[in-house]
Amino acid sequence: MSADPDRTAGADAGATETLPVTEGVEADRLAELLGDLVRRRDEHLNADAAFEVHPDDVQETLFTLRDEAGFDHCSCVTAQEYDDRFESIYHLKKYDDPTQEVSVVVPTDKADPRSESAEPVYRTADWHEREAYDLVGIEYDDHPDLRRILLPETWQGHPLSKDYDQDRPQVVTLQEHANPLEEDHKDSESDTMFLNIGPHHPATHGVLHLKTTLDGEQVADVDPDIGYLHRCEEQMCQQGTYRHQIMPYPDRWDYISAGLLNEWAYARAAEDLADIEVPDYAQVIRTMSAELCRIASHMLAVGTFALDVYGDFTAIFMYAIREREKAQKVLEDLTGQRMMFNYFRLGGVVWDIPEPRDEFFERARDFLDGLPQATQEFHDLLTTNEIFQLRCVDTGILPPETAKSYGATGPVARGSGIDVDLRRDDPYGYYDELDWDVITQDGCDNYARVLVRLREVEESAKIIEQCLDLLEDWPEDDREIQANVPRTLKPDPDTETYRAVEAAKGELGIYIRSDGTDTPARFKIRSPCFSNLQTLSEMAEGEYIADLVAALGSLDIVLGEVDR
Amino acid sequence: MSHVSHWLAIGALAVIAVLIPMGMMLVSWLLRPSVPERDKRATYESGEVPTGTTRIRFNIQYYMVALLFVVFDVETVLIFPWTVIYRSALDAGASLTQVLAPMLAFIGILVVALVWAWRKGAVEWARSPRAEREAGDMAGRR
Amino acid sequence: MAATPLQEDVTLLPETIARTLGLDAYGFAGQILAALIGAFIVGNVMLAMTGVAGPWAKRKITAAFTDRIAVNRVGPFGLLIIVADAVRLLSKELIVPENVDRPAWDLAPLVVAGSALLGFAVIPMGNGIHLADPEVGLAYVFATASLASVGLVMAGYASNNKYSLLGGLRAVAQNVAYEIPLVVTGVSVVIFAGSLRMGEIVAVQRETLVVLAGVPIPSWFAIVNPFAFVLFVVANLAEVGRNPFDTPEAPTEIVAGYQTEYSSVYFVLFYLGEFVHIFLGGAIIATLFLGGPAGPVLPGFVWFVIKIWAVFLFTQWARSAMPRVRIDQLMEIGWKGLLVLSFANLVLTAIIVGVIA
Amino acid sequence: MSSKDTPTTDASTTTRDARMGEGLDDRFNSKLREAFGSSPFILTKFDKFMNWVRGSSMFMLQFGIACCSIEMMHTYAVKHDLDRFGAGVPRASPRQADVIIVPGTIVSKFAPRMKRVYDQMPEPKFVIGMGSCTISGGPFQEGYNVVKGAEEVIPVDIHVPGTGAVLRTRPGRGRRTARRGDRRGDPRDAVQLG
Repeated sequence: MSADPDRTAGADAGATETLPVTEGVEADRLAELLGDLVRRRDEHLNADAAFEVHPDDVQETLFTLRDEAGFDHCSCVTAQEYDDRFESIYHLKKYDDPTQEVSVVVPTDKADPRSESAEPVYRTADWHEREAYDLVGIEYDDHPDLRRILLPETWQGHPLSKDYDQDRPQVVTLQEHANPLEEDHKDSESDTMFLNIGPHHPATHGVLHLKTTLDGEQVADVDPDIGYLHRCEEQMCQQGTYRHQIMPYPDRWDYISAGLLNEWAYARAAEDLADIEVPDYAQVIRTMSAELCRIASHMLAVGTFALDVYGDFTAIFMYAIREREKAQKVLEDLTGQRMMFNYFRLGGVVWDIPEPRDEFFERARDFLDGLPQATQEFHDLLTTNEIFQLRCVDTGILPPETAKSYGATGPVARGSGIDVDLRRDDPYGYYDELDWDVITQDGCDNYARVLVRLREVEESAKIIEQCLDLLEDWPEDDREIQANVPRTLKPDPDTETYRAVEAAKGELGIYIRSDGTDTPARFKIRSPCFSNLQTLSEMAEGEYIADLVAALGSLDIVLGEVDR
Repeated sequence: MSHVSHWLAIGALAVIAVLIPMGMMLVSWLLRPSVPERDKRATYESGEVPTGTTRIRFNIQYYMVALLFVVFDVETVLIFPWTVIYRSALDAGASLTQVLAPMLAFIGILVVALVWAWRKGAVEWARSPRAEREAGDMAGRR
Repeated sequence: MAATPLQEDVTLLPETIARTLGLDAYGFAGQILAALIGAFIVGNVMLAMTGVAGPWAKRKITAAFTDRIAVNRVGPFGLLIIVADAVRLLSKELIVPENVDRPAWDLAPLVVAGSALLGFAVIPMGNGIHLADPEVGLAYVFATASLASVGLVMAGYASNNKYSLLGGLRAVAQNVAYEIPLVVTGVSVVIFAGSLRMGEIVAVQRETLVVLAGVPIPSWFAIVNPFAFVLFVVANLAEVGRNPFDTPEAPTEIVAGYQTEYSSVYFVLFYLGEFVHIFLGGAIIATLFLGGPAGPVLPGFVWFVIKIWAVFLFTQWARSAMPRVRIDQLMEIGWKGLLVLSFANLVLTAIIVGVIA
Repeated sequence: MSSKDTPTTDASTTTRDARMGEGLDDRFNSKLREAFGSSPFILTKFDKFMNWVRGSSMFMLQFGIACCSIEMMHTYAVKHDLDRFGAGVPRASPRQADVIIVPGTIVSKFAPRMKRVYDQMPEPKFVIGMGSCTISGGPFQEGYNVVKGAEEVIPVDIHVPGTGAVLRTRPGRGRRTARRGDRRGDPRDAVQLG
């Protein structure tokens, strides 16, 4: 597809003039800006402000916040049910400065949960609101396509609502699964062909279903259908206790070895909620191990992308897996597991670096020493390959404005030239003490995204190197791996927090609301892949089928995280 | 060896080329189980039930290529006899222009045809107007 | 170099058979029998080669390129995998999917497997293994080699599967686009040889081109006209549908292309046909450009096998190292690149030969 | 061979019974085998040979679901190299596959699709359930959307326990599945033996 500049121009392109920011006063300014729209102000942990608005004022409020206050990133929509009301929370951020957050809380009537859709403001709200409808049961007026997203069309009830009876059998017969498009005249009397790509298809990286309409070799329309791996992660986390029972689940969101990055997302949110201070030594270990995970994850991303473009289990795929094996070996030494690490604990990590420490450091350094050569090999085989460039440069274009509107983060956003990285912009762990760079590429195409991942591997290696130095020189009597955390955590009732970390795929955020018990009342996962995957139709429509596959590969989605 | 025997041998190979696959089919017929199940015969489409048939009016691009091929293939066949006698004609004393010029003219016409097809965009994979429109719509919505 | 016919001293395989077995006495019936025996030998040689290549060599070669070992548990070097794979595939259930277009669906694998074998009739393999040598040898080879695309489009259409349909159409579009450059480059060789007879093309290449440091360099057309050689190898890659031109099968796009719905013996036939096709491509390259069975020390047939395996190795190398091009890029490379270059090559060859001669 | 004389095992489930039915198992039968039926000696040798064939060479279905599929990819790749056992050719189309590895949690939306793909595979076909999610739903068992084990949908021959199951043992086991599974013509035994 040609990178037509007109295509990218849009209303939100002008959303650059930001209010002058001053700490603390910001919330008041916003309140002033919104004026009568605000019914009540709320204090959410971390969010500078939480404004309660009327269900019919959602679009107006969000437009104001987006265009006049510069909140161009709708990172998440959380829906939940209270005893007396339903509530949708729009978590807004700025791409320029993710530390500035504002939550727009939209309470709706219990009997008829209905509010205005935010889709015209933020494209990403499309799927988020569908999910809210699907799981909680809030309906959104004005929504272009409000139907179930994660559960089958035939599902009865909304599983995260309070009156849902889980034991009622859901009889979904094969007949009812019969193709709902049967009546659709997509193929009669036209040149187009309706083709299902997935859920069992080698290119979909799991169980994604792409409803594709082809015109010859070109994709006329693509509609990603997700939910084939919806494992009720949020329900699982809402049933688990803060202290121990939740931590194993994050490993399975983004299962491509990014386990520790996910664990950190939960750890960060929960530590915030319970006011736990993590010792520096543990932070360094966390930083190091998380970056190892990032390398492993990016290696697989590059490998499978090569698989999509090359078409077979070729050398580049195998070499990528080889590097992954090495990273996994180091992680296995550290955590005792190859994939499902379960290594972080609230307030630190579960154990120290294994004895003999020298051996571990040596192994880690061996891996790092081999890495430049390996990445060079990838550049030789992949990025400098002319056919590869032919295939990837200027295909799967994702203009920055579109990416922002869809809430794209991580390498996908950075490949579109959006300079955003929570490790730097909203520092956590030990990142702000270390010397590394955020990689961005302006290509906006498949090639740029692959390049970002490859470069990020090098940056991660730099971080690990520095962490290893720190750990080696750390005084022996100061190696505190866990803060003192009470055995049972019971945060105060009605405290809420939304916290995000930079996972391998982008902004992985956790919203937790506590109700005073030892399990969360609402546990919402903001998955980067969920938002990133939404951009697929922007990237692929009008392109060739091969580019659709390549674009999907370059998004590097993992269905465990998309569907949760 | 006579002409006949050449083609006899080729015919013999044709027989063998059919017999070998047939033999394999026979072996397979002997060896394979048969468990007829209704759903086993369903057309595979990534685990979904296919919508619509495959017998549809299909994008014209494939036929364009085929048409072009027919034109060029017939022309290439005409080049064959020329290449065969080219050297012997030269050896027999024909001048270079005499043997080369007609074929150059012929290939020249072919090249002109190719250039024409090229300019017309026939050798490019046509972008489907419908797909373009959809892409445009997406962009327009922004 | 003079284009004198060097053909006469070569005896063809059926003749040899007829003489050794004394079949001459039976007249025409004897001839037929001799031809059949010869054809049987040639057919089985090719079958044996694909048998080794398909289940075993392919894996071993790919493994070598990807840092693995591949089959090593079944028999020495895992060689028994050939038996295991063959019997296991044949003993799978044959599924005839709904709504297939029956005669075409059954015929397609036969056409694909059979057509590739047919081409070997005119290939001189050395040591007298040469079935027939008609005047139109080269044209015949190209004709049979392109028969396979009929089979592919049949398979694609008859399967009533959308992936198959796309695969079949892609296969035929691709084969058709690369057929012309292939043929035009092929005939540029004929300008040197002055004959379409395969035996003669090989014979011409036997002459010494130059003597370098006491080593005679034969006038293989790969050495005489390396440009044509490269063009031909590339076009051949596309003809046999191997990376970077494997769009008809592209597993990550259209699952398995035209063979998506085929199981059991039909799948074996496709698989076999594909490999025979690669070998046929290799045989054509060897005959046209690498002097056929010519080579020092070793017997001719061994050299011939080495050469076609070298081509096979090359296709596998390309497969493990090269990305696949997109269908529109494929067309552009074919029509705008290779076709133009092959015409240029033809004209240049003609001029150079004309000037030198 | 017929499973009549085999002691029935408690590993059988309704799914499997529904699928297998009573009496002679057609999955390993063939015309040739029936012809050998009158001469037990040849029949035994033939069965042994076919078991060896099925155990030594397998085409896996390219079938990734969840976490375990990552480990499955590792099993194909450089370190474990499943191809050593003759099983390293993943096929994308079920028509050409022998073994389906179910590597992850089955949820309500995916179960019918998985069944469909399984159905489309030609006989004899084998199923390896990988990880605890396919055995019982694993850590997600209590989820409203999770199918409590692949066994509810398709008959599983081998279960590999663990979550994010470590597959170092699997190649050998998978190979034994086919052998043990069809030695008695009844994959039920495979569950116990494998």
